[in-house]
Amino acid sequence: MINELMIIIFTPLITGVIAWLLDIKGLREGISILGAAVPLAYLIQAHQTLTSQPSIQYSIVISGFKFEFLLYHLSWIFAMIAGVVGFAAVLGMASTTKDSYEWLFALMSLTGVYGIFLADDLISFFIFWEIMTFGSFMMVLKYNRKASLKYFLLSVLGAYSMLLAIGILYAKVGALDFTTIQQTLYQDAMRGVLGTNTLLSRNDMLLIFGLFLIAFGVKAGMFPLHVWAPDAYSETNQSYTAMFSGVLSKAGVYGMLVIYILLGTRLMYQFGRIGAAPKFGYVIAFLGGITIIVGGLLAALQEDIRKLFAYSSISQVGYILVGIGVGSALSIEAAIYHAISHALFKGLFFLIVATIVLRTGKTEFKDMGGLAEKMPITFAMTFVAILSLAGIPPLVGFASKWLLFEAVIHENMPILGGMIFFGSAIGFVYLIRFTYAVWFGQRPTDLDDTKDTPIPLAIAMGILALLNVVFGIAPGLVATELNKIFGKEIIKGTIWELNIGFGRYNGLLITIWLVTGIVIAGIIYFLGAKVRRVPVTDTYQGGNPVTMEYNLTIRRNFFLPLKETLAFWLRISFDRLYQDIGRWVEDLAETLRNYIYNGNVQAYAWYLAIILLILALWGV
Amino acid sequence: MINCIQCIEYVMVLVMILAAIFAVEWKDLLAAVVGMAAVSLVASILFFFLQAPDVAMTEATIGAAMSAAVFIFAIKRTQRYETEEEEKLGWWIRW
Amino acid sequence: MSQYASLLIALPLISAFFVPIIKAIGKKVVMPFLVLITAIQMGMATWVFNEVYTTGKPIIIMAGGFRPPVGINLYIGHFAALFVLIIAVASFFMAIFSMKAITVEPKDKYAMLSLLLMLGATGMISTGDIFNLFVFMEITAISAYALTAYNKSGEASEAAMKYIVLGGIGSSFFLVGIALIYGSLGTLNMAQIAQLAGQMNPTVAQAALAMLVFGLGVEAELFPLNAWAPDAYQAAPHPVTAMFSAFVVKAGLYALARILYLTHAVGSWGHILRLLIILGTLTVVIGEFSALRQTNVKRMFAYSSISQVGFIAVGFALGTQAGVSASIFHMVNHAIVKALMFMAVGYVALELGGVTLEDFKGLGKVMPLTAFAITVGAISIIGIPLFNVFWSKIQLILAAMKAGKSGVIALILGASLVEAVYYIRLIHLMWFEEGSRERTRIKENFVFGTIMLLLVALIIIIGVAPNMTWNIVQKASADIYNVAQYIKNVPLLPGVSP
Amino acid sequence: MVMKRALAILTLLIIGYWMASALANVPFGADKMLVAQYYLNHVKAQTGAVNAVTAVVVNYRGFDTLGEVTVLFIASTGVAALLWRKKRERTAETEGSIVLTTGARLLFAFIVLFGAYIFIHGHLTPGGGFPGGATIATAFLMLYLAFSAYEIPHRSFEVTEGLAGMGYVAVGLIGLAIGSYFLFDWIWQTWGWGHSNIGRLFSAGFIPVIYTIIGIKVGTELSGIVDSMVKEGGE
Amino acid sequence: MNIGVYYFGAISLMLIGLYAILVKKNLLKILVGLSIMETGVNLLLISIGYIAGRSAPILSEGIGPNQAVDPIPQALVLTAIVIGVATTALALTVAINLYETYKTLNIEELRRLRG
Repeated sequence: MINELMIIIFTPLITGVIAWLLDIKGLREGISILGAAVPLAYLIQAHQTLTSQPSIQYSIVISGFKFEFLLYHLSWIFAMIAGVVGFAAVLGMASTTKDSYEWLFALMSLTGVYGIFLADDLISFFIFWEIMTFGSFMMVLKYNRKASLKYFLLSVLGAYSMLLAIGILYAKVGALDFTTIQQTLYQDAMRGVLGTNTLLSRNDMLLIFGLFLIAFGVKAGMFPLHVWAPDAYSETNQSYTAMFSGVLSKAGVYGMLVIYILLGTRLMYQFGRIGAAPKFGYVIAFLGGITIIVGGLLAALQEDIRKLFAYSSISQVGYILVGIGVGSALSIEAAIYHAISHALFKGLFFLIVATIVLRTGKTEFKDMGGLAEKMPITFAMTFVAILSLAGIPPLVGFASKWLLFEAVIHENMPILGGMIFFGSAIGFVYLIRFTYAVWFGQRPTDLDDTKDTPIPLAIAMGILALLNVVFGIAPGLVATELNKIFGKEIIKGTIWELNIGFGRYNGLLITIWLVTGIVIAGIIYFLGAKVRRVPVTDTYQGGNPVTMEYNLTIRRNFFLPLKETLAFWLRISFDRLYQDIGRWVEDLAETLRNYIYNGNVQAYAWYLAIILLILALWGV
Repeated sequence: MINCIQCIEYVMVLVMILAAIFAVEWKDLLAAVVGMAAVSLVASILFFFLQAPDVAMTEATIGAAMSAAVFIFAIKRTQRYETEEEEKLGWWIRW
Repeated sequence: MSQYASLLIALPLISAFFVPIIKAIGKKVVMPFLVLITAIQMGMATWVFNEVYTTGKPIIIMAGGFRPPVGINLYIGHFAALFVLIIAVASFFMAIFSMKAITVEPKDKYAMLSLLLMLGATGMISTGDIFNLFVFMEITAISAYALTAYNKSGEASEAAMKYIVLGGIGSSFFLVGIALIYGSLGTLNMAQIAQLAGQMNPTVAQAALAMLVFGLGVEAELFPLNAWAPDAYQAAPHPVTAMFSAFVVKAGLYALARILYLTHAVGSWGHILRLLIILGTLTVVIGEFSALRQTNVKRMFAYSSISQVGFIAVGFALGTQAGVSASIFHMVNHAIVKALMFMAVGYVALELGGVTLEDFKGLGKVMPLTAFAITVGAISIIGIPLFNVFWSKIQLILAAMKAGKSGVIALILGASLVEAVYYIRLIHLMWFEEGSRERTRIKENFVFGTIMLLLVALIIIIGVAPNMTWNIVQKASADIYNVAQYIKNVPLLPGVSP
Repeated sequence: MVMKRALAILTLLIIGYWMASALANVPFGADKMLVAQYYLNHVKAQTGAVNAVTAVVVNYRGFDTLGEVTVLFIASTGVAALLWRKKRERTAETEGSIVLTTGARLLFAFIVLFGAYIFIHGHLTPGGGFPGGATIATAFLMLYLAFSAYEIPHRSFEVTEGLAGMGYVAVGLIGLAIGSYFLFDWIWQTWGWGHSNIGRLFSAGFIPVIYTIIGIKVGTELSGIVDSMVKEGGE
Repeated sequence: MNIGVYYFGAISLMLIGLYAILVKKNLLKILVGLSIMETGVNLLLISIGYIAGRSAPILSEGIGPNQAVDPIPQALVLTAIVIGVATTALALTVAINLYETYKTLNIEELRRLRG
């Protein structure tokens, strides 16, 4: 009955419930951290097991359904992401969470994520998907109803699309476990190649693919279903957002991979390829590319650091989608690599934001500045995170982006390559602002007695920062695990070096060069630097005169010109469109209700008469 | 082949239907109730014709008498005339 | 021994008749007496449940010792045993709740009427004779009319008036349906009707079935025959509303399903199923839409309840055993959840004096336990995993898949989406919004709190481990779906057949 | 308005045509009996009643009758509950004329007696508990009409009503205890009383007993309804 | 289509009753309609039970089992009549309560609960 997979999946939930019920300060934090640590420990232990056997299985029958769980290399990697980032986020929450409510739902969503990654049949996949959605939704609900409602509705829409797709599959295939579905669809594709009748028609496939795309696209924050993400990411406990953005969005990514695993062959047969990429994957990739651009541009326009990172997160997931969409083994590995690095650096970022919010209580650029002096540890972490996100070697962000770029270019997809490149560039744009406006410059007087990060948060950030550096310097660590997925050496090289045949990246070497460079620069700095005072009024704004309306500082409306340039495009808002649809439906519902239940018993009697009339005329 | 019993049946049913129509159409509710009681009474006679004396007795005592009495008490405590004016056009829109 | 199950009918009756006498002894005794009787009824129902599920055979009660179809028989099969238990438990809880929730005199009459409501629903579910079904339906309906109007306010009377007029039309046509069936078959016993259904004149069978479905549709709250329901739910005393939603409407639905499957040999059966699916769909859609912007929470729950009823009807109308199972599962879950929610709402109304959204603002701080109960119920109804309704919704969806009705799947999913909208608004309102009025925390009644927590626990237990309930439900559904077995189970007198 | 009436009439005509076309297949006056023939064949032996309707009502379909009694009980309870006021009194001003009052006094006993006769002889002649009880209620109704201050003894009527109801169920439960079936006719089938005098008063098992109970019950209930309806609530 | 006069009468009563419910605005009128409808149903049931040329099911002198009409519908109608009067009484009580509260019996005005 008790299996390590069960322990991995359910420990967070159980500890969450216990913490919630006990509700004793201090104890609940301890229990919850334990709840996040235990699965992580088991997962690390499972790495040993997986070297000797290909997978760990478990199945249980509930309510007539057979639930199957499977831990193999791919799910192990994703589960590890959840484990590490989840653990860090839970540590962070130990300092930012005020009541036990959040523990329950945060850990519930962690359970959900584990369940998704370990599920080996569609029904348990769906159930844990719902649990994850629900847990994270409750986290947002506490802070903001509108944001949470938007999140929940889109998520549930996604989940139900998934259920519908599962339903169609089940009706045709008659099974729900991954293995059978995969094999049946593979055979179906073969049948199609041989020219006999296929089990599923072209329209079926189109529908299933579309529904799955909606389902996973919502969770991953894919354009145009990303509208929930900025609000939901920003309107919750920021430590939790580390997990939300770092791990939960990976569930969507994992879902895309599941599409490949289950339907890949069949879809490929049905729709063919564009160039080297499968046509259906190209859809994913292209939407991912748009997501990169939209997310990046909007991130640059935000005035709120939480929103900034929320959009940035959307943009980064776009990379992963591009990688998955291109569909070569290398690009998928690159995508997973980027999923790992995104989880690491975005988790770190949100923990940093959590620290800032915790210590200053402010979230907007205009209220901040000069914090580097007051929060040196946090700033050090920020330094790592920024470098990693911007893709500067020797951090993990560079390694993954480089791989991705190489993979895309290798498949001759210049447009996607351009999108990725553009995304990186825009990344600098918003990061500059964050770097300067928050950490440097003049400090508002009310931030003078800001303290540095509390210890649990510091540990959490430390773990993530360390991994950022380690995986950057020694990318081979990740690459060997990735290679296990395909069972062959896609990315060759040593532990320090990635070698993909047409390019190589040596983390250690670059680190050595970089350290050397920094040392030289430091020597020069310390030898030649002189401190010079600069008057504060000495500012200019890109040639424009400063008025109160057009007062662009790095802390306020810094990218207003960009916004004005993009004004036409910004008017097109999917967010607003969805809201309008919602309002129409509600108005319609109200009219309908008032018209039908009008309170007049005679009208009601007429309804009865009409039904009788229908019965009489229809001849039932 | 219309014999006399059948004549009576026809007349009775006709009377009953007329009484029912009057019961529905009369503005004076007391009269309407009397009409309703008349329907019940005629019906109880028809029950006799249909060889159901038990039912006929029950209908006469309970269906006609008690029910009418209860109706009359209710009318006494409410209002005697149907005062609802004829409504304007477009009732189905004003719902 | 098994004939003693007829005490299920006899006990509430004799106790209801006993109330005037006990009132003469002392007015204070009446409500405890009600609780006592429902507790005994619960014990007996448990015994019957145990008996039926351990032996696996239905209990056939033959009134007067005449074998069916000569005498009326009660058929307490797997379904009836399950639902008699649910009825008894819900009545017991609501009886306890009534001790405080009923403030309007005369309480002794309330006790009688609620006992008879319970009796009526029990009888409807266990009877094996179609006219007896009508009688029990009328018992249920008339006591429901009286209980709806019990508060004697204008609104209560208005709701009761609507209920009476619509219910009256419905029951008249139901009786015509019975008359047609009797006229063409010469029997009223359900098992025999099922046996002979194929021999009926198709025109008569069509009309009779249509009228029976029409009559029961009023009781089972199918749109547009359900127009009385929101008003009655809103205006009735709070425990009564809970009982309406927990078992009165369920009894109607059961009768609908039973009659539907008994007559599946009738030629126009497919038509009726299609009609029912349409009506059920409309019920769901209109119900959910109406709940969407409702400001009166009790009414909102009423509409939500109606739309759940639509699901159940659709499940029955799928015409497969999986659909029936799913529907019954949903009935069980919905009974638990709605009993909880209406009780919680009633308790709020009792303490705060109103049930508008305004009153619910900041309820989490004023009455945390009640708010928690409502939250769990709402989450469950939306269909979140680990809560009970999720499983029944999933089973419904699977049943629809197997029956090849993907429209039904979309309906269920869309409705869940709408449910999410209004329930989440409510949850947020309760926990995270400040009420406009200053309120201090109310000390919540221990007994009510226990009941609510018990129901919450039930929701979560079924949600986490649905296996046991699912097995029970499957047996219950076989009871309805497997008509041949039903006919075999009823010991029909051999001499009486055409 | 005309439109609505026309629509209503059209709708109703269609419904009526539908019902008529269904009924056309249930021929009027034809023998459609199945279970009923069994009743007619065995009624005397099994129940001892001459009036088959009574036997059906009380014996074969006793459950229906129990339910029927319950329905009436609900109605009287419901009416009393809904018209309950703190203080209630009669508001009639004028006393009935001398003819009416004297007549009422005189007739009262006769009507009650007649009602009793109807329900006691239910197994022999048409009638039975329900018309009998209603007749008794008519007697009380007459008193209400004749005298402006008349009131039935409210409390004791309620108790009688309850006792009668309990009596009915108790008779059924005795059947359960003796003959192991609820509503079993233990007087006729177990004890075998009155087998020799079918067609006379002392026969037919528990039918007279039950009809007496029903008669009392219906009488008190209907009188109770009348009482509730007549009295108006004061402040 | 040949239906007997009794069926015709019964159906007519039902339709007239339903007509009152569908058209009349006065609550008491609607209840009169309901009552008439119930009478119609009762008549229908009894007519279904009638067998031409037979006598009442009272098996006293000289009437054998094959000479009586169907007793079951009669028993059913007994029940139905009582149920009908019970419903009527309750409905009238509700009407009285309504009138005392709102001083009207016009169902167009009795629409506090809606939407």
